[in-house]
Amino acid sequence: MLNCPRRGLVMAMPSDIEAKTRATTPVASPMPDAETEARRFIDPSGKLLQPVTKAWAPPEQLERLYHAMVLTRAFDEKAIALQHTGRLGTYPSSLGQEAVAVGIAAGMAAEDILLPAFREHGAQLWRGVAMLELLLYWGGDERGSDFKKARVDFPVSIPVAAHFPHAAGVALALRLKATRNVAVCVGGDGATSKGDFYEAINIAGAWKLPAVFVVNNNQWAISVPVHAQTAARTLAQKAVAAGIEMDRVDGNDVLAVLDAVERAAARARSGDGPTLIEAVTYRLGDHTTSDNARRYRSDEEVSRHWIEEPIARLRAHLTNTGYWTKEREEDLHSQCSAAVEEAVAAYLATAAEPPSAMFDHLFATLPAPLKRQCDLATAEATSHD
Amino acid sequence: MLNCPRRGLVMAMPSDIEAKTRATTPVASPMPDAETEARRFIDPSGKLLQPVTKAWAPPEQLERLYHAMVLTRAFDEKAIALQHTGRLGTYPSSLGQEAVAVGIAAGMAAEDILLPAFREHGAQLWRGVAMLELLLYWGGDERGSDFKKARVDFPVSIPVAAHFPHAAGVALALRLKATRNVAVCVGGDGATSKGDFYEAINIAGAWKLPAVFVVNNNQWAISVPVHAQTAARTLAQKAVAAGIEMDRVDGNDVLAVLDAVERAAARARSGDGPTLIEAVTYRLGDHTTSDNARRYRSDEEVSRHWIEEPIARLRAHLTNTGYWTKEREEDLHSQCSAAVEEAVAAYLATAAEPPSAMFDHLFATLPAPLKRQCDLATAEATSHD
Amino acid sequence: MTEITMVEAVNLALAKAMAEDNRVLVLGEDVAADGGVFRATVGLLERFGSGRVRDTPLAETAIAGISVGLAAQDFRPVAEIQFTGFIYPAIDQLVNQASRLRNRTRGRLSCPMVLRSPCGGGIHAPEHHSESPEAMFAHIPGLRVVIPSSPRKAYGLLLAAIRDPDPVVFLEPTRLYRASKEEVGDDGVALPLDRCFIERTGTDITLIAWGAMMPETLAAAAELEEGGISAEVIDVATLSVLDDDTIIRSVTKTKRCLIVHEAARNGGFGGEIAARVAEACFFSLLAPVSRVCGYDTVMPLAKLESHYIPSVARIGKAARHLMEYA
Amino acid sequence: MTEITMVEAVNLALAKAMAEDNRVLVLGEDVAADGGVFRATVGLLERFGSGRVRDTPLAETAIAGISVGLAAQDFRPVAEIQFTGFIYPAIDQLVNQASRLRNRTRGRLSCPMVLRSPCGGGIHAPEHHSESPEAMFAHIPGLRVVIPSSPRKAYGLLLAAIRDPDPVVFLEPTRLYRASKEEVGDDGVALPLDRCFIERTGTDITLIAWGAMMPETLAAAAELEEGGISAEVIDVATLSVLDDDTIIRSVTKTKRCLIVHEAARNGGFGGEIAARVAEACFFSLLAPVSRVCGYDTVMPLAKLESHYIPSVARIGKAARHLMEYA
Ligand SMILES: Cc1ncc(C[n+]2csc(CCOP(=O)(O)OP(=O)(O)O)c2C)c(N)n1
Ligand SMILES: Cc1ncc(C[n+]2csc(CCOP(=O)(O)OP(=O)(O)O)c2C)c(N)n1
Ligand SMILES: [Mg+2]
Ligand SMILES: [Mg+2]
Repeated sequence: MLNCPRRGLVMAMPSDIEAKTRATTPVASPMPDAETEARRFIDPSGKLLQPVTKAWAPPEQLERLYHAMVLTRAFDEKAIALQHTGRLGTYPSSLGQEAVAVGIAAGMAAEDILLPAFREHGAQLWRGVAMLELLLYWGGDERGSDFKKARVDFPVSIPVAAHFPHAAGVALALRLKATRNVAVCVGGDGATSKGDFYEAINIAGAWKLPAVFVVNNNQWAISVPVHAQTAARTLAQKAVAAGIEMDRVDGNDVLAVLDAVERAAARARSGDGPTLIEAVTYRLGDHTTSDNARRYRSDEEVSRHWIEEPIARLRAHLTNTGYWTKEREEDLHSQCSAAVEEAVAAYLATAAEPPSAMFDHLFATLPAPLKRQCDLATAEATSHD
Repeated sequence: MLNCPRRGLVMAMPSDIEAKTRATTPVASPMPDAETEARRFIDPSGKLLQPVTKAWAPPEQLERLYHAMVLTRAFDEKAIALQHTGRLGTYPSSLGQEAVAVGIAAGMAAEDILLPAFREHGAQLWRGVAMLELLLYWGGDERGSDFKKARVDFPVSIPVAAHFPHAAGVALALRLKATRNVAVCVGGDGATSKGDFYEAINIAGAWKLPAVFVVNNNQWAISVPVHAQTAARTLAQKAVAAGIEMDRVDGNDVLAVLDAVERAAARARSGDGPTLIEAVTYRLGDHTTSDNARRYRSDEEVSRHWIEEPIARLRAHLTNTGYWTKEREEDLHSQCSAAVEEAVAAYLATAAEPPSAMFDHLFATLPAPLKRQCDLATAEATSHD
Repeated sequence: MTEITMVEAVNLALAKAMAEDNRVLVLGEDVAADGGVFRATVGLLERFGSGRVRDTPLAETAIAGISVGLAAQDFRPVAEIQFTGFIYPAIDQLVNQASRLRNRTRGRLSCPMVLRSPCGGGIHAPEHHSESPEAMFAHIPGLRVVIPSSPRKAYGLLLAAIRDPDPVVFLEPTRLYRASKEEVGDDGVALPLDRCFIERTGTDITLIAWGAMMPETLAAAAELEEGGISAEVIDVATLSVLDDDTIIRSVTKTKRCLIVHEAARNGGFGGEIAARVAEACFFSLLAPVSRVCGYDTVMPLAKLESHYIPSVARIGKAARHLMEYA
Repeated sequence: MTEITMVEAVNLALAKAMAEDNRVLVLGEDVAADGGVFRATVGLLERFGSGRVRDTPLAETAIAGISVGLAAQDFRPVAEIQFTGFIYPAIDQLVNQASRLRNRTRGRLSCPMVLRSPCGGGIHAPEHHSESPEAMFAHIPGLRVVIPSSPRKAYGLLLAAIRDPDPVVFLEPTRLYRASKEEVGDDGVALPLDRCFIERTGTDITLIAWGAMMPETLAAAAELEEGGISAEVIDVATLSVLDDDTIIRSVTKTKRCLIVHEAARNGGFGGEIAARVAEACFFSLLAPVSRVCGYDTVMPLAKLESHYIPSVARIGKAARHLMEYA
């Protein structure tokens, strides 16, 4: 068929062309396998694979990261215990994902703004949110979102991905104020299926906003595994739709996460626009205290992922370098549990707000008709208590 | 700095690593320039660049496509005139985009299902929607969406991108019914910024649904140019986020559009999942009859794009091959305007429905309380008319 | 017949509907392998297969939109929105698409879909998990809004909703999911969607409520009876299209009317009912039509939610106040 | 002072607000280069630059969400949703985010944003371009809902909305955009958001309306006067938070009340007002509180819309009917 030159200007035969077209039609996941691999600094055995940046190389710095992850895990454990004994509401543990949360916060400047989902306790703690505040929030008290530090960080976003547009708005604000600060927004793998996620990264790209979007790919959205969320081979490649930078890192490696956030933030600060970072990790615990993950995944799968978990890994590294000792480890644990216990005591000693608090912050100034309802609520509470 | 082997296991220096990382960090638009070029069969001068598939190669077949485009343009012109004289509502002309609409419909099987936006008059006409129906709809009469043919095609979607999830649902239905039919959904470049667009293509990908999504990239969404919609270099690459196939064609070349749709539909039929097709064209007219495009774009830009327009191009090709003559051209035009005039006459002779029609199709069976309102509406109309 | 909870009744109705009509599909987040975060869909995947029971990606707009597409193709999708706090991204599909498809195509296409969603507060759930937005849906012409208040109602009304040829939003109060058990015969008998249910007859006052406020309202009626006040209690059940005949007949008889709902008072559906009753019963009423509702503020987190949700005491007090008239 | 149309008054207020406070930003589809599809934002780009006047990509959820982010950072975004028919994807941001940000952070963050949107029918617009969903917004605690009915109201209320420290949905009836002109002094004086306006005093009946129904309602009042009936006419203007004091005072005086709105009757905001009036004026009312509204069906396309929208005749007839009582 190759010798069929009569058809006008046709230089190649249909079958050829078809083959060519197939070859030049870009395929779904344009990234070669090498590139879909997540970047890492420390492997699961604690082996360092790449040099750490100057700022983070000193063991004291690594210890800070380690401390933050251990504290996060201690807090998580206690929160679950409180929930089981009826003293806290439904709680989403971050077990196994401490490196994502801590890495994000450690990669940010203090003046940057964090817009977390609901599983970034470690990031919030690093940013200065008090454990007491976290307990109040998850215990059902709005005062838990009135952070005494991190005053302009966003509260957690329970509605999945709804805060991604906020991050674009915050980033635009930071730009308009001529600061060099960035907005850092975190969502789960499930969040990457939601329209507001895409709308936000697309606008951030169109406007080259100083925003960093991080996906905590813990491979599950409650019972739905990430491969059922999307046919995309990676979540990082969602960035292609928005024409923004992407990065994909080992989310069990706190150094990899913080490095990615630092790089992305630096790009954003210098006007080079937003980045979507995928941090690949695993949700070792149930989705929340209301969930029973055994209904939909095997113990074997979970065990397999324990090998990769971020705390043991950094401990191994610190131990390998000779810096870390059993003694220090024990000290750290008692320090963390003391801090947690102190917060828990303060939490349990905190009385609920009066019913009138339902109205205190509805508007800057409560309109008269609502003032009447507020008085009614107070009266009802007194008459029936 | 390369000779600094002390740092544990580090094999390369920071600067190296940084360079490497930069190199392996996938960039925003992964497609080489060659691939961002749109595929075409016929160039603006009418020159054939690739052989046409057997089914479409006969000149009679090309004439069908040509006829459909000419008819669409004739219809458009008349509709605008009717609007200008107060006999039609706001109307979105498809001037310059006839190849997208006709190509889509011609690339579909009759049993496939079309879910159009609001600028695919040419596709609807090809599918059997009557010009009278189009006029009724754009004239403000719901009967215009009660197609006598194309009974299961969707009506136009005025809300941008809201019909993309419908296409996923229709495609799932076609799959569940064990048919080999596909859902073909069309949106504009503006539609690619909206969350429901992404949610739909992502789910269609995750479920490998028999759906074909076509973006009519006419480069403007009212006054917003496509480069302000997104930082993505192409709209085709939005597919990467969903992990689905993509294609990018010259939307002024009806053969390219139909070829892309045929290929995508074939993949979908054989279970290989959805495709996102970007058809690159240009909106030669105002956004609608309510718009004045001179407020936001230059005449020069518009003139420049007239060179590329689809009808002249196919005519040039047909003329070049000797098939088409001035006589045939004139015949075709009188044939088209006669058809349009006939439809217009029928439209103008159609009386509005009675007020009770507001209730006739609200529910399968009108609930009693609403029956009372319906009677009231009828009574009001009689008493005040 | 064994006694079952309301969430079990939902499950029973889903299974029945799927067994009797293979066009019925179940979709939503975590409805398949997990069986739903409240276990409403447990066992359906095993019984009906992954073609008909489908976990969706996390995308509420699409869940509603896909259902429209399926329904237009003659399937009977029953989609779940995991909590009503996450239903708002689906409103566009409900207003502009689902509720209008039949009308805008003059009957050529239709939209027999059900959107189920657990609603309301009182279970100490996290933020955004305690919403009562039924009034928003009731204002959408072409959409039915149904809220069951017991296992039997859940079973019969859900069957009716699924069989209905038009779109239905079906809100299931989480507080009632496991609050009590009732015998429910799996007989496939639907309850009507065109009428309110008189749960208790009385002569002095009509108490009107729905969903999760039914237990409190019935408890208040029992208390009132002890005080010598005979309250008729109506479970609205189908808010839209509203059967105001039953309501108006009752108030015409009792001459007093109190409406109870958990949603914020301002713009709540109680206002609509009050307006209709006050107009239709103008000459019968001995006392103003009154409402006990959530306050016009954001539903508080767990620590204060009991102060927000109308209590038996508040209902009783309001009813007794109305008895002081004439 | 020259006479200007309502859409010109909107433009004037936007310019004034931007000139007096550089935190005020304007964003939306086609608001910059094009000056808005109704020309409401014309000239702002030239005057205030592309930093403060911004065309957004076509994404309503994000338009609302970005505004929340900007507002939390102390900007004063005034976002446009091109038609109210496309506002539904923004409802999630309004309910779950904008209206709650201050409350859920106990005042730490707040959300001083305005979402403007052209609403209502009567201009023979295409499908989905004639929506009146104000009742949905009025039911959201923490959100103010404002609808102007004249150039002067548009100017003063929009200024107030922009200066307000909390979120406001500002619905502009397209039918009024160019319906009439009025002298509007560009004096920067805002109108209050906490009260209804008495447009005409009367003694026999109170007619209550807002937005695009004001001209019809005032025309009906004029007609009634010819028939010897003195109607007081109230322009609600701010639906939420509702100034029911003004309404109740009026009805206590006139003893009759008719509410007029274009939105569907069932679950419309007229029900809320009727419920409040019927309760508060129980002993004054000589006739039932009545409503003239859109029907409980989908807003029809252009050919039938005049049958849907309440007419002067329907309003007059209903008012005269109420006069027959007592
Ligand atoms: C919009 C929305 N829909 C549904 C839910 C209920 N829900 C809470 S968390 C969750 C899964 C989230 O998965 P992912 O984004 O991966 O985050 P992860 O829980 O794994 O951290 C769901 C469905 C929600 N919170 N918000
Ligand atoms: C959700 C939504 N937002 C806004 C509008 C108003 N509007 C109508 S068409 C249009 C631009 C659409 O641009 P595009 O998708 O490129 O399609 P085109 O008009 O170019 O065919 C806009 C903003 C709408 N119809 N739907
Ligand atoms: Mg996850
Ligand atoms: Mg376009």
